[in-house]
Amino acid sequence: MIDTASLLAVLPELILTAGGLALLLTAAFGGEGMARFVNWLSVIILAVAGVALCCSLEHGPDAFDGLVRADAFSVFAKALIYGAAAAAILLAPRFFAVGHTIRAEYPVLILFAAVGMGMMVSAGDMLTLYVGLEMNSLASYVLASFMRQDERSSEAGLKYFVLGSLASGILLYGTALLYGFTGSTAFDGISLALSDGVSKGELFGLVFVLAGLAFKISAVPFHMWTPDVYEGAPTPVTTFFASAPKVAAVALTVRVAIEALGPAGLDWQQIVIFVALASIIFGAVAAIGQTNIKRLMAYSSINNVGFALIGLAAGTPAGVAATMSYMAIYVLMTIGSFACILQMRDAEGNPVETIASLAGLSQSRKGLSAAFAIFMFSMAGIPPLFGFWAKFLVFDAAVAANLAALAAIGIAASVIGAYYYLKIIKTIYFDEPAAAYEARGGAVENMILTACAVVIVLGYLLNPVLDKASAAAAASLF
Amino acid sequence: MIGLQHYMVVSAILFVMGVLGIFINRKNVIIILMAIELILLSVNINFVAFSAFLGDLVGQVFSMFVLTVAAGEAAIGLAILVIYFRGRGTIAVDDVNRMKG
Amino acid sequence: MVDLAQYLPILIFLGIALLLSSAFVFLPMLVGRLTGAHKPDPAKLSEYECGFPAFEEPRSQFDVRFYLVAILFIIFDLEAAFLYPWAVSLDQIGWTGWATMMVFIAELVLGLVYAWKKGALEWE
Amino acid sequence: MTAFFQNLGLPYDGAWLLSTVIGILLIALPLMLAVAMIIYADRKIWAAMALRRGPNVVGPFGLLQSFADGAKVFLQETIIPSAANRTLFIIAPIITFTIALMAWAVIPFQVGVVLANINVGLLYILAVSSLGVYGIVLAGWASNSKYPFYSAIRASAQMISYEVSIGFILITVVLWAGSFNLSTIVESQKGYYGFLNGHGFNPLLFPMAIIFLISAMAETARAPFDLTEAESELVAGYQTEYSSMSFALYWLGEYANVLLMCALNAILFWGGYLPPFDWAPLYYVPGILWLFAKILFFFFVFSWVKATVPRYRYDQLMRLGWKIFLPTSLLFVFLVSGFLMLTRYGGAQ
Amino acid sequence: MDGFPILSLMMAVPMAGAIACLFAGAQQARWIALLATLADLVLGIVLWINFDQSASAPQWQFQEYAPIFGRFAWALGIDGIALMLIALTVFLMPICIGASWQAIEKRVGEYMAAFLFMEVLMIGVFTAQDLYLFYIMFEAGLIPMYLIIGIWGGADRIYASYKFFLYTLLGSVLMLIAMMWMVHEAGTTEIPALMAYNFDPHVEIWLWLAFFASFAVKMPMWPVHTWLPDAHVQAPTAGSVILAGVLLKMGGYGFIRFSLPMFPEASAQLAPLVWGLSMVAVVYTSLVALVQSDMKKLIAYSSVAHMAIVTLGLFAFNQAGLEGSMMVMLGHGLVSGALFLCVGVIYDRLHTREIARYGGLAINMPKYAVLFLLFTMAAVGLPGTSNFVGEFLSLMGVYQVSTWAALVGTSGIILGAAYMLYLYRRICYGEQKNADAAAMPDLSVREVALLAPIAAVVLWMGVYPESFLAPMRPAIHALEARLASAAPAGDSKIEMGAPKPVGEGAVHEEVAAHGEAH
Repeated sequence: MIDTASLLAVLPELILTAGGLALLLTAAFGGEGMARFVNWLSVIILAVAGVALCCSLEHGPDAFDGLVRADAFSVFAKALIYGAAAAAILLAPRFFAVGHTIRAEYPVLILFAAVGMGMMVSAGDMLTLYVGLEMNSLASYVLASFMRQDERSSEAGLKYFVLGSLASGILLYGTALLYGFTGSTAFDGISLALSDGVSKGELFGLVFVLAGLAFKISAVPFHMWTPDVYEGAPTPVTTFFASAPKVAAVALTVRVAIEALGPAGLDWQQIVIFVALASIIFGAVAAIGQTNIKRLMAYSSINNVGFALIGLAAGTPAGVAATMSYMAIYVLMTIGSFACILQMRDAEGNPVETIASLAGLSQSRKGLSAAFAIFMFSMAGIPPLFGFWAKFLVFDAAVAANLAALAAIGIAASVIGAYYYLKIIKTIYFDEPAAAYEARGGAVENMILTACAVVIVLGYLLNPVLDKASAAAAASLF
Repeated sequence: MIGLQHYMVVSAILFVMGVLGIFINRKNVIIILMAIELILLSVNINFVAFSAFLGDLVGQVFSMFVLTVAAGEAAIGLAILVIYFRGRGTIAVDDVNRMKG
Repeated sequence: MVDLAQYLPILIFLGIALLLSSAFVFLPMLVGRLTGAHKPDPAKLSEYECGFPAFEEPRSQFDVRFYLVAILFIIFDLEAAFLYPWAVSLDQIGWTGWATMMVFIAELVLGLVYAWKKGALEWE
Repeated sequence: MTAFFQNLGLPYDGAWLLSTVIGILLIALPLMLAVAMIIYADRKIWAAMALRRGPNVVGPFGLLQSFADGAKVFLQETIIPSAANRTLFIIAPIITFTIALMAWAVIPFQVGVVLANINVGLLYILAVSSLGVYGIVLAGWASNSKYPFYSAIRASAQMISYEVSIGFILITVVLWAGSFNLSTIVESQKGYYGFLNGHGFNPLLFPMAIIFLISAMAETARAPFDLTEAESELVAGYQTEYSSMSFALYWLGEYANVLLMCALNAILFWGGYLPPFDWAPLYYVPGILWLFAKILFFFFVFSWVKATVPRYRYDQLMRLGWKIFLPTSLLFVFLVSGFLMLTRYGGAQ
Repeated sequence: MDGFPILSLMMAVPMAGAIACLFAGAQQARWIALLATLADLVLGIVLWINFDQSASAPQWQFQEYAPIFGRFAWALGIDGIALMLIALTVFLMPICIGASWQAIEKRVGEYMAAFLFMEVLMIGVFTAQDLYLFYIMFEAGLIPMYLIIGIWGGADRIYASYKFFLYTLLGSVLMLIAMMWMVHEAGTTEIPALMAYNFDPHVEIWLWLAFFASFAVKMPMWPVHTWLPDAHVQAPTAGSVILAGVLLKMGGYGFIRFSLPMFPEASAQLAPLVWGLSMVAVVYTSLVALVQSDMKKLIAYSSVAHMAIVTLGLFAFNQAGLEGSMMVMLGHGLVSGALFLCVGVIYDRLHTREIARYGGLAINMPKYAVLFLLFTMAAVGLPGTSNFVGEFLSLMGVYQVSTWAALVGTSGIILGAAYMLYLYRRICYGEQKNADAAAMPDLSVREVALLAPIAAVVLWMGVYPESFLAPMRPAIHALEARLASAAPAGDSKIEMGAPKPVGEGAVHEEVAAHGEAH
């Protein structure tokens, strides 16, 4: 039933939806001149929605008869998602200004995607899950092909669309099977039905659901869309893809695995372990030969998802908390990295994407290079940068759950990953300068980049807060 | 009498056809769009069949949502396909290869 | 559970209608051959044109606005699909149900306004 | 009727089957006959408006003209253009005609006289008539010729554009009737103001009735919306490449659809088989006659409009559909449901 | 000194210097770096003076604790072993800065910052009292070293930097998993507590191997030593000094601090493995060193050989071996650092490390020849120099356990003498076959100022080692007591001449046991 408490529990989504629609009309009536204004407004809307999360938490955890969960877990994930979405919006104008393709629809689409992601992470039922997922996906497909004149962008959109739809189809098929054999689409109901043994049909459903989710988080072996989409999409969109939807999809996977499929833990644990290791190893190995930095980031994201999944493989509250912390730190690193990538411009100010064009950057842009190096070392998981702590947490959880062998293999594979991050640092610091670089970066980019870098360097001081938040988030699932 | 298994088998066949349609088809992207619809259709058959046999309405409601989303998806897919076609002048699957690696 | 037997006459109707229309298509062909009216020649079998061979591929690119119409149709037709069950159960779902659907319609109207403002509905 | 055959000694299943088949034939054959006759009527009315005579050679007053035309096309050679997509080319008219017939399965001719009294009759009609687009698109595509192709594209765009507003119009009716069953809808129209039968007399639904009538013309691509075969531009539209009976099937299908739309107008807004006035003596006249009368009246309107209104431009057509009918019908969904909530269901809360 | 966070201060000073250097000009950066390292040297001396060396002193001193990191804490504290290594670090750092004064011309600020950051981390490694804090400091050293080799290194620097980074990283990540397991098992991250914890012997082996993977690479032990020659050859002089002088000691420190006390049983069981590898290393790398034509590579291989002596001594499980190993580490830190400086001196002049390009330097560079000779002798282990004490003690410890190992170790020293003297002969003696080399000026004041202090300390250590051994003794005793149960029997059948226990030995043990309870 619809009651006030339920509505207040989804207040962030309501704010985003209303704001998005209002901005859509503003964009339509105001024309292209409003683009920057709409940009800023949408960031403000995201901020307001972020504040509304408190209200949402107060009226949770169950809303709309359990269709929606407004618990600590969803609030944690949403905070990350909104932050990442805001960053993706802020980083965009300077990029689109080059091709004069700046349009007010960009932030609006991101707002709608954020609504979808919010629904994903607070889904309490396969139905809300699906609707949220699709809402996010549909907006994302459009975002991927946002630069209509650019062939790569439209191709990215097409690929993303086809494989994304396939993923949804697989997920749905699994959902249908689960529904058929458990008699429910609610997470609680499914969990209840699974608790007295897992039948073959249920197992099939489970595998399909997990495969569909693996597509969405771009885990091996369902990762093939990622590199092309990341490369082809406009860079701010890639920033977005690599951060917010990743958090949403991982959080969703965690919630489904724990809340709905919890009793079948032994069955999915093997799958998750396989997927995690495969992602780590494949992501790392395939990244080595890349020359395009966005493509490299795509493989890096595959690799990172593998690490995040190790926390899930542990299947314990600590593991879930670790996964969420991992995503928080990962988002910071990713946004920081992309804030750097967005500054890669030749002397005329045109964006460049090859890693080779970074050569000798350290001699012309000291600060940028330092930030780049910080993010890359952090991604590689080298202490004392915060990225190490992310890996530490998931492996710690795995070890605590008696998966020391998994942790050992995973962490050994992380060394392969370190190699290609080092390659970027090498190009920036060791190589001789190749081409002239744009002298200065954008103010907003620099601000975001600096903020991320500071957190990455001093992140350990945030540990108590992060631990508390992620532990609370994880506790709400068990 | 037609039992649940029959529906499931039909649905499974459609699903497999859809997936194969996406991966084996090397001709035309439109066919891929159709294959996607086929997958969603197979899902709907499952949902409705289960719903009927469970005597539970949720499955049918779900299939309504699936239908809607499928339509939205088709709309966006078409739109993307159109801009892709305008840029490249072809919608052959083999030509979707600007990026490799 | 709906009694599917209600639909049986429709199935039979479908069969008969198919039979009938197929007969209408194939019988004249047969008759044509029997009466000798069937005398195809290349000119007759070429596609219709104004006296000279076609300049271009007949299935050439056509206006993108047709796609727009198709896309808009899908969206609004599905909106209607949601309205049907709502319309017949309005007596049971009360003001909440009514308000929910009105919000839904309002959102789609916003979409329409957007499309209108963006010129998707303009044909010239 | 089943009972009648059972009395003749048939088992129930056989009796049911036989009666159903007879029922179907009772719909389909007279329908084809009716189509032949209204083509004649159409031409006559049109001619009369233009102060011409119309067909007057074959039979008395030219009454047999349609049959003569039928015989002619039946004996014609069937030409399948060499460039055409053969299978689709043949299938397309079959689809069109089959669908045109099938919609009639759920039309109630009188109290209890309906082939399949399904509870979602209106949805069925909507679904089946949506399929009509296939016949046209396939014809245009399979012909592999410029004019049919353009025509088919135009026709489908036109049909789906108006289908949208038709969908919403139907919802207003369904809201009022509370059912999809066409018989129930008809029954629900009894006794407006104590003596009128028909939703059309309802001020909230009357505008919908008008829009529905116009949309019906556009949906069936009748003049003034016959852009699909605007002769000056597109020769004969999507049927350009067709000949013989395949060509005739399109004509038959088209007129069957026109009749269907007339019937729907009558059933949805003007009381169907009910007499126009809720006055007991009028009920002695069989309902089927009332229905036929109404259908014929609307057909006359169709012909009248065809004879008098100039053809729309394509952009005007689209504008009418998307910018006027769609918002208006949406508005009326809001008004009607709101009104019903206030008056009929509001107290239930 | 109670309560004064001198250890944090020792880390804060170079940290502040590093940040300042990043924003400073070239000349300013040099001075900032020098001042920061000198300040740290002063702090180090203060630390040593205030270190309680009395018998009753607690094992851990200067402890600081601040639980600001959630899962782990900012916990610092030192014992004698750490004190010595810290002293080595702060002593070598100003020398490194001085050595880079003119050699480094590009990106001076960043270079100095990297070195100062390095110093922070090295001190952090030796002072960390928290397992994870230790790991972070231990690993973080990769970043500045990678940059130092990669940016300011020689021609083949990129390959070397990768190899250095990935080898060391691979080694230590496995250790991290073991650490996690230990923390979950013991429920604490504090190193002193873990040193006293008895792990399940079955698991101990695995944990030991994981730690071994890290320390063996860092040390480096044969056969995972191959990164070292590359890194040394390509690194700038100061980088080599710090690499050989301090970074390699982290491996030895790791064995002393973790492998031995935390897993005594496993250490005993796997000691043959260590021994085997070490014996191979001593002989093999010495032979390899003998045929090198590149000076730095030669010294690098000699480092591997010396480190093998360290591991031999450590896994002898007795006081002599442990003390000897520590002394070898300290001595080698000084001597190899000095040798790299000596190489740097002539490299700065002729820009080649080819031994064949030099000759007869004693003629035109007499001061250089003298100092170089001193360090060569020290490397060989001549009595009176630092290395003699260490090598003698550790081989004595080894001898108590295995005569054969002692024999092999000793042969390594003989080979060491061979390649070092051969090197010296080729460079300083003989005819001046190369005009450029003959024209090189003798040591400048700056260079003398760099080498002389090291020479002094080398001699001091050789003549009066007790000042270095005394602070370490309580810690060594404690370690020996911890290892006592697992120590191997030994085959040397020593009846007489066993090292006489120091007078207060018994008391020491008691104190050590007491100290462990902390």
